[in-house]
Order: sequence, then structure tokens, then C-alpha cells
Amino acid sequence: MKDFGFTINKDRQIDMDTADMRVAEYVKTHEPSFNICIACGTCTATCSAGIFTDMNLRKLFTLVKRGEIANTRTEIAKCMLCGKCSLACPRGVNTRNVIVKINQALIKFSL
Amino acid sequence: MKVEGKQAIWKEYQKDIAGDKYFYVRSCVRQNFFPGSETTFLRIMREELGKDIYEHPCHTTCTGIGYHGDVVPLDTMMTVVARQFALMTEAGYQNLVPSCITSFGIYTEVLDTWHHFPEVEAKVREYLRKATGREFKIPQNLAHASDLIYKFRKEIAQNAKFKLVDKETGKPLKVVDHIGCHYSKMFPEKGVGGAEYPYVLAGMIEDWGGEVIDYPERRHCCGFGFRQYLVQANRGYSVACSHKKFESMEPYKPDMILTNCPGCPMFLDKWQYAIAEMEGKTYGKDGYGIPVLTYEELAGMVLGYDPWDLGLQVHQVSCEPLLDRIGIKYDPLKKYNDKNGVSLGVPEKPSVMKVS
Amino acid sequence: MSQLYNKLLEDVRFQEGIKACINCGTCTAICAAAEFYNYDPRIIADTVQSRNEEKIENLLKSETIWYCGECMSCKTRCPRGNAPGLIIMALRALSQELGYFVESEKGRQQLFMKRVVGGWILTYGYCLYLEGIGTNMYAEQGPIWDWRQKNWGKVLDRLGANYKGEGNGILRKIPEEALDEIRKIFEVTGGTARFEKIEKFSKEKAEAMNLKFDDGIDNEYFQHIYSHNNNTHNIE
Amino acid sequence: MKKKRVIVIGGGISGMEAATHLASMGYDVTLLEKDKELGGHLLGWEKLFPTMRMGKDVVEFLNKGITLSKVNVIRKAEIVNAVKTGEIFTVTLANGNKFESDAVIMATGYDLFDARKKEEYGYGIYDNVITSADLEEKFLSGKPILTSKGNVPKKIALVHCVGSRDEKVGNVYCSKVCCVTAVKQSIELKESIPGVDVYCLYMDLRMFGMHFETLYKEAQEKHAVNFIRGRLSEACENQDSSIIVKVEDTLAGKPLRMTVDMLVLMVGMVPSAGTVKVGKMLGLKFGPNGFLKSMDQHTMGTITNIPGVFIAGTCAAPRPINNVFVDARAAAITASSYLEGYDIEKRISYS
Repeated sequence: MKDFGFTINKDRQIDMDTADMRVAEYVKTHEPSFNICIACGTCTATCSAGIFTDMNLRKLFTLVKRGEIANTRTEIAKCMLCGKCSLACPRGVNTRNVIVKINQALIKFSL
Repeated sequence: MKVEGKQAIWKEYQKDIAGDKYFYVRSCVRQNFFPGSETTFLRIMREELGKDIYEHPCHTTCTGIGYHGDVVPLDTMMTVVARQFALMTEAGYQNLVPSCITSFGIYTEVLDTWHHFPEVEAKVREYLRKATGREFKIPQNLAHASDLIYKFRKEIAQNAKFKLVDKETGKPLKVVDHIGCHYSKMFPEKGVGGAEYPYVLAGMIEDWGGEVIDYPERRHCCGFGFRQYLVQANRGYSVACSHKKFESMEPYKPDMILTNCPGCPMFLDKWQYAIAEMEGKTYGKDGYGIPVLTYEELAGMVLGYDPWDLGLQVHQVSCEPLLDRIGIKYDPLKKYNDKNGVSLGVPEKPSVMKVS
Repeated sequence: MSQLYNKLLEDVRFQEGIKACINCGTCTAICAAAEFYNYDPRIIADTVQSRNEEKIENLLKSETIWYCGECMSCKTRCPRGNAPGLIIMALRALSQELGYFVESEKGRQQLFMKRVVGGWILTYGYCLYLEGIGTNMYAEQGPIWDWRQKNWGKVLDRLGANYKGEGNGILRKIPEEALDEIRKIFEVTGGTARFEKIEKFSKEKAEAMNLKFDDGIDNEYFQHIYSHNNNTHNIE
Repeated sequence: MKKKRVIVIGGGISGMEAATHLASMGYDVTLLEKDKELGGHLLGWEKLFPTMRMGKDVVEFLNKGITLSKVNVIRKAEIVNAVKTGEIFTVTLANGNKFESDAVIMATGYDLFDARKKEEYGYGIYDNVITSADLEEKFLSGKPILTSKGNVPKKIALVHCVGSRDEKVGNVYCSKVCCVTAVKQSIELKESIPGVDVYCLYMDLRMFGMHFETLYKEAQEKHAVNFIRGRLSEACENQDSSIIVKVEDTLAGKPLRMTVDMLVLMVGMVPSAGTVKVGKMLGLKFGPNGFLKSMDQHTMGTITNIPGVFIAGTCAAPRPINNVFVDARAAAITASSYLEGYDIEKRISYS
């Protein structure tokens, strides 16, 4: 194959037709409150890990729901499971357990 | 898909296109990459349609690629444009016809800016006076060269020697249209058919016997992106855009791609070669590419002009399969000849994409 | 009030490009650059409307503002009548004005655009000039372009051009007095000043980067900006 | 003493309820309706948010009011002229009939936004792009929800803000009811099509009404409706006539594409053609969004620049049904106090 000095850039669109929804489905089944998140960001604002790292819990949840799980393992490793987020959530999402379930799913599906 | 829905939109975007006496400004990209197209355009306008279309030897680039490459400032670009207006005014013309879509977009943008910011127009007039001593009138009518071919598409159809029909099956050829971004995305009301379902090329395809194919990424940019193609480090973006379009149109098995922007046909043509070299993939029938034509080439083709007068020999994707399908005769031995019939040698064949 | 924001406001394209953004993402959804680069025009609009000096300065020095291809698809769709593409043009102009463009890999490429496209405009009166588009630098132009390259004049002649000729026609020689007018326009309107700034800041940057800098395209800095890609531009 | 007369223009919810109350207060009320049936847009709506009660129950409630309070109803009434001469209003119909009154209630309502104006969404072009009203018609018909090719849809997206909050189509305002309608219709889709995936593409979820937020939560919790924050940029048709949608998931900060079998456009409200026509005849003022203008946004709702003309319902602004009821009754009261000689304008001390 010929080298032109560049390659065809990969598309970074989220493609919902081919997205890997296994983690999202697993979490929704085992921690149904994951469904009622309204992405308000209260969790992120109070997140201990978020203060010291670039972890964004609100965004992480959204990405999992879209099947964007390539970086989930690295991101979730920043969480200390302190559970402050669960206390802060205005919708009563058990955010701490969502993280636990995401972690379980990542192990289960070897991701 | 309900075509009536599109027809209703097309009716909403009828634009005023002058009938005669045009001041023609050439396209930098066209002249370099598709010289035969501009030659053909003038031949059709003058010889087939008997129109007065004037060219001034002192007109220049509008600086469009420099402007959209962000090295030419807005004021500079506007003053260069003003100079073109001055040449037009001095020559006694009022209807400006750019060959280039980027130019057309730039002229439209300049006129719109001056309309909203009259003080900017005054400033540019002062700049032009200072730099050249010239004065100008604002064009009465601004139309892209493809608008003109669109306007006279029925006359061209009447004189046509060929239709966009498969001579074996009698079925219309499937044609994908690709409109240059700056034709109507910035100012939808300035384009025939608007921005979402432009009719400028679709109208030609329909009246010349073909079938317009709509595919999901029809509106996507070819990927030129000015700096994005010109600088090698950015070309991955440029090719990715065209690649996306090819992947999207592939299932429809189009017989050809028709374009109205100078740059797009070059990219859609050359990137098929490059993608084949990089990924081993081709998009046309039997390992060929999908022929990409300019509207001038297509008009000339249906009018029965010699394909080698149109410049089809300078395409990387071979047009012969298309010519064969329509039943257009050509002499393969003359393809790579000079004006005097002397062979200029034969280009090398690409390693993946088949060529005639 | 941010000084940089005020500077941007002086550009009519900026005034046209942003009134108030509601962060709906319509622009990003249709943006070709957002598909292939880690780029989000919505965030560009949001950053400038924050009027925060530091954020705008970072933007002017960033890679981000150089990803847009100026296709203007965003203008067609914005429900608030904004055009991130126009905001980008104003940001790029200011970035060059202040010399911030050399702080990013993509921004440094402006020297290429200046010397090549800018050079063609002032030398020939065309934005592109085939003699500078060899398959050595543009290999994807393919074997057909190799063939044309061997026969520039004869192929153009065959297709009705007036290559380097007097009078009208394709790729004619544009008369020197016309080119003088264009050069004068560049001087009067700030085009020349922009070019000089690009040269000056690039030269300083080349020194800082320890890359050999010279006129023309055959020097280390120029070749570096033309081909170097750190391959992080589409990574989150 | 002769009964004072009121003409109510428009036989939708607001007109019917205002007419009922005015008649029950003892006025001689004529209700002019352009269609052959009373009920307006409500006739095309199956279930109502947030309670999911049937729209026809509400129509029945309204009709009972009209019958019991003996409102004179004129159907298929096409107004060709409406003027105020002295203190008397005269309304002329196409058939030549004339009606006189001492007051007029404008209850001319809204039209649905013509979704074809959002060209990039392909309504009227792509076979599987429908509007919220089209979907409601499907619900009303009782037939299964199928794609244009007769298949059961597996994925459906609902697009918020179609023709609302959009300078491109000239409507900068929020139509108020579409967000909650999307939630309502999502639930109904989920209930009527087993296993369907439903996506709401929104900019902001404006769940302002009592119990709206609860309905939204129910959609998430019980029905697993997906909400993606991003305005639809374009829809394209695939070869199999499914639809590709492109949005930015602004919460993920990435462009997103998705193929759906059906796309539902939540069309907003625009001033109805009747509102514009009759409003002009009477010399009423229009607000910047084209709806009828009240004398003051806070204190003078229902009261117009023409003494004796009162506005009720969605000819003044987009409103949900419960607000329209309240509004209609308020219009009836302000009309009545006017007819009894009360001059509310005396209270205005501001310009």
C-alpha cells in the first residue's frame, strides 16, 4: 500500500448503530436508578476524585449510555468510591453503585 | 422519498439569473485542474447559445483560497473583489459570472457584508481608490457559471446528441450531485433550490435524461477545507471527508458524480485513486472508480463534443465506461495527444484502481 | 471586559458570527472537522461568549481554531443565526495579528499558506499555480498528474488554454500592471502587513524550535510545518 | 333590558369555555367556528399529558357546557369582515349572515408549525419523517404504529423544538407544550410497540407544569426512554427509507449519528391564519412573535388595545390545555366586567 504521508482520519462520531451497549445495559439492569439521571452535574461538582483529577462523572455516565467505553476503565479508576455523589444527587440515583456496576460490567465483558 | 416535497422547496428558491451580457471571471482551481471545462463553458455560451460573455485580461484571483486559508485579510479580499467589480464596470457590464464557487461565495458574502455594514463598503471604495484609482458599481446580477448552464439546460437538451441513458437497457443513468459548499450553504436564497435540496445540478440531470440519486451524505463537504488539503499534515481530514461520501453513495451504485465547484471534482476524482492505493478499495464497477464530471463537461458531453476536447483525459478516474454506457464514440488512440495529434505518452496505471 | 473580546468585535465577521449561543450543538452535529478532529465548534462559540480573557487567549494559541475547513455548513443550520465558521475566521486573524498562531502545530502551518498561496497570488495573480503543485508534494494527484507535469504546456494547449500567453484565457500571464495593482491593494489593506507578521513570528519560532529557517520552501522549518503531525488531533 | 351580546370567534377549547361561561352569566352568546365540529385541535389528540386522560372526555365536558348554557353555535363560519362601529361589533360571514355584539372574544387559536419549513428534517420528502400531530392521528386511529413500508419500528427518535426557539424559521419563542408532549408520546410508543427504543433529542427539557417532571421521570424510570441533549442538525434517508439523524450529544461533547425507523418532529405553535386574519380586521395589535398582544404582559392578560375585544387561549401565546381553560374563564370575566361598565384601564398608571 502506498504511503502518501498521511492516513485517512478515523471518524469520532458516536455511532449509535454500532455502539457497544453491554455495559450500559448491565448497569441499567443491576442499578435501575441509572436510568433517571438528568445529567445535571451535581455529582461532578461534589466529586472528590474530580477535584484532584480530570474525572467527570456526569460525562462518564453519558458516555457509558452511548456505548463510548474505550476510556471508561481508566476514568473509573480515579474514583475512590467515597459516595459523596450519591448524597448530592437530586434524583436519588445511586451513583456510587452505578460505578460499582460499571466496574463489574467491564470485568464481566473483559473490557 | 417523495419528490413532490423537493419540488415544493425548489419552487421557493427561484433565483434571478441574467439572460445575456455577462462579465466572466475565471477560477484558479478550474484553470489548473479542469481547463477543458472553462473552454467548454465559453464554447457553449457563445457558440450554442449565442451569448455575450466577456473576459478581461487584467482580472485576477479573488484571493479566495488565501482568504479561506486565513492569510489574506478580509479588507484585502474585499478590495481585490472591488477591483474585479471595477473592471466589470469599466467594460460596461453589470452581470457578474464567476466560474468558481468559492469566488461566488466570496462575492455573495462581500455584497451581503456591504449591505449590512455600509461603512465597510465606503472603506473598501477608499482602499481601491488609493491603490488603483478605480471606481466601481455593484453588479446588478450575480450568478455562478453553473446557474447559467442550469438556466439554459432546456436549450441544451434540445440540441443534445446524447441523453443520460444507458443505451443497452434504456434506463436513465444514476447520477449523484455534489454541490460546492459555498454555493448556497452560507446564503441559501442565493442558490437555485436553496441549501438543503439544491436544484442547480439536479435540474440539468433531469432535463438531460438522468436520474438524480439522493444519498445520506449528499450534503457533506468534499473535504478541501483550504489549509486542510494544502498542508500535507492535514490531508487525513481532507480524504476522510470524501471517503465518507463514497462509503455513503456506494450502495446506490451511481454511474457518475456531477459537481459544480472547481475543487470538488478534483478531490472526488483523485481521492478515489488515493483511497484505492491506501486501502485497496474502489467504488465503481469492476474495479474502476466512479467517474466525476464537471457540469461543463456533462453539458459538452450531451451536446456531442469530443470527450478529449472536454478534457476527460485529465481525470484520474476513467470516463470511458460512462461514455460506453451512453454510446458516445471516442478515439482511444487520441486520448493523450497534443493539439497537433502527436502523442504525449501514456500515463502510468495506478496499482489498484482500474483505468481504461 | 476582555481586551481580546473587544479586538474580536472589531471584525465584522465576528459580529455576524455570534450573537448569543444556546449550546444546542447543531453546528457540531454537522461539522466536518468535528467528525475527524477532536473539535467542537459549539465550545468555540461558548468560549468566546464567556468574554474571559484567559480562555480566549488560550483559544488563540490552541490547535483547536485551526481544525475548521470553512465549509460554512454551520451557518446554514444554527437556530440563532450564528456561524462558528465566521468566529473561527476572526479568531485566526487575531491569532496571526498577535503572533499566537506559532504556539500550535496547526497554527504554524500559516507560514505554508502565506508562502505558497500568498506567493502564488502576488507572483502570478492566481491562488493556485500548477507548477507549484508537483506530485513530489501532492502524491495523491496521481499518475495522471505526473503525465500532466511532463506536458504542462501541451496539455493546456490541447484544452484551449493560453498558458503564459498575452491577452485572455486560461492561465494566461496576467499583465504586470494588474499584478502591481494587486500588490498595491495588499499594501494598502493590511495584506502585506499580515504576510510580514507571519514571516516574523515564524522566524522567531523556528529559532526557538532550533529548526533552520530560510526563504522559500526548501528549509527545515518549512518542511516541518508542512508534514509534521503529532497525531493527537483526533484523540479525546 | 335587552341582553348584552357577545361573539366568540373560534370553537376550540378557549372559545367553547369562554362562551359557556358568558352564556351562563346571562349574555347572549354566539360562537363562530370555521369547521363543522367544535373542539379545535383537541379533536386530533388522543391522550392528554400529564394524566393520560382521553382528549375526547375534555371535548365532551366542553360540549356539555355549550349545550347546557345554550350558546348559539354557528359552524362552518367563514368570517369575511369584522368591524367595530361606535360601541357595536359587526361580524360578517361568507354566506352573507351578519352578527352584532357588544363584545368579542378572540379565541382563534394556533396553527401547527409547518414542518416542511425545516427543510433539513425532510418532512414531506422522507417517508418516515412524521410530526407529533401525525403520530397522534395514528394513536387515535387505533391501528398499530408502522413504518412507511409496514414494518414495526425498532428505533424511533422524537425531535424537540421543531419550529420553536429557532430564528431560522422566524420563531424565537418556546411553544411550551412540545417537551412534555414528547415525553407523553415516548411513553405511548413504548407501551404500544414492545421492545422499541425511543430517543428524545432535546435542547432543554422544559417540564414546567405540575406533574410534568413526574411524567419525565416515569419515562426514564419505567419506560427507559433515552434523552440526548442536542438539537437535530439534519436528517437523511437511507436506501431502505430508514432515517439517519445527526446531533451533537452535548453532554458527551461529541457528534452522534443514529439510524432510526421513524422520526417524529415535535411541531410547535404558530399564530393561526384565523388569528392573523380576524385580528387585522378588528385592528388588534400583534406582539413581536405574531400572536395577539395584550395591553400588558403581567396585569392585562386577555385585554387588548380595542375596548370590547378580549383574547383567550393560544391566539395570545402557546399554552397547555389547563392554562387555556383558566385563560378562557378569565377572558369571560374581563368581558363581563367590561359589559357591566367596569373600566380596568383606569387602574393603569404606567405607560
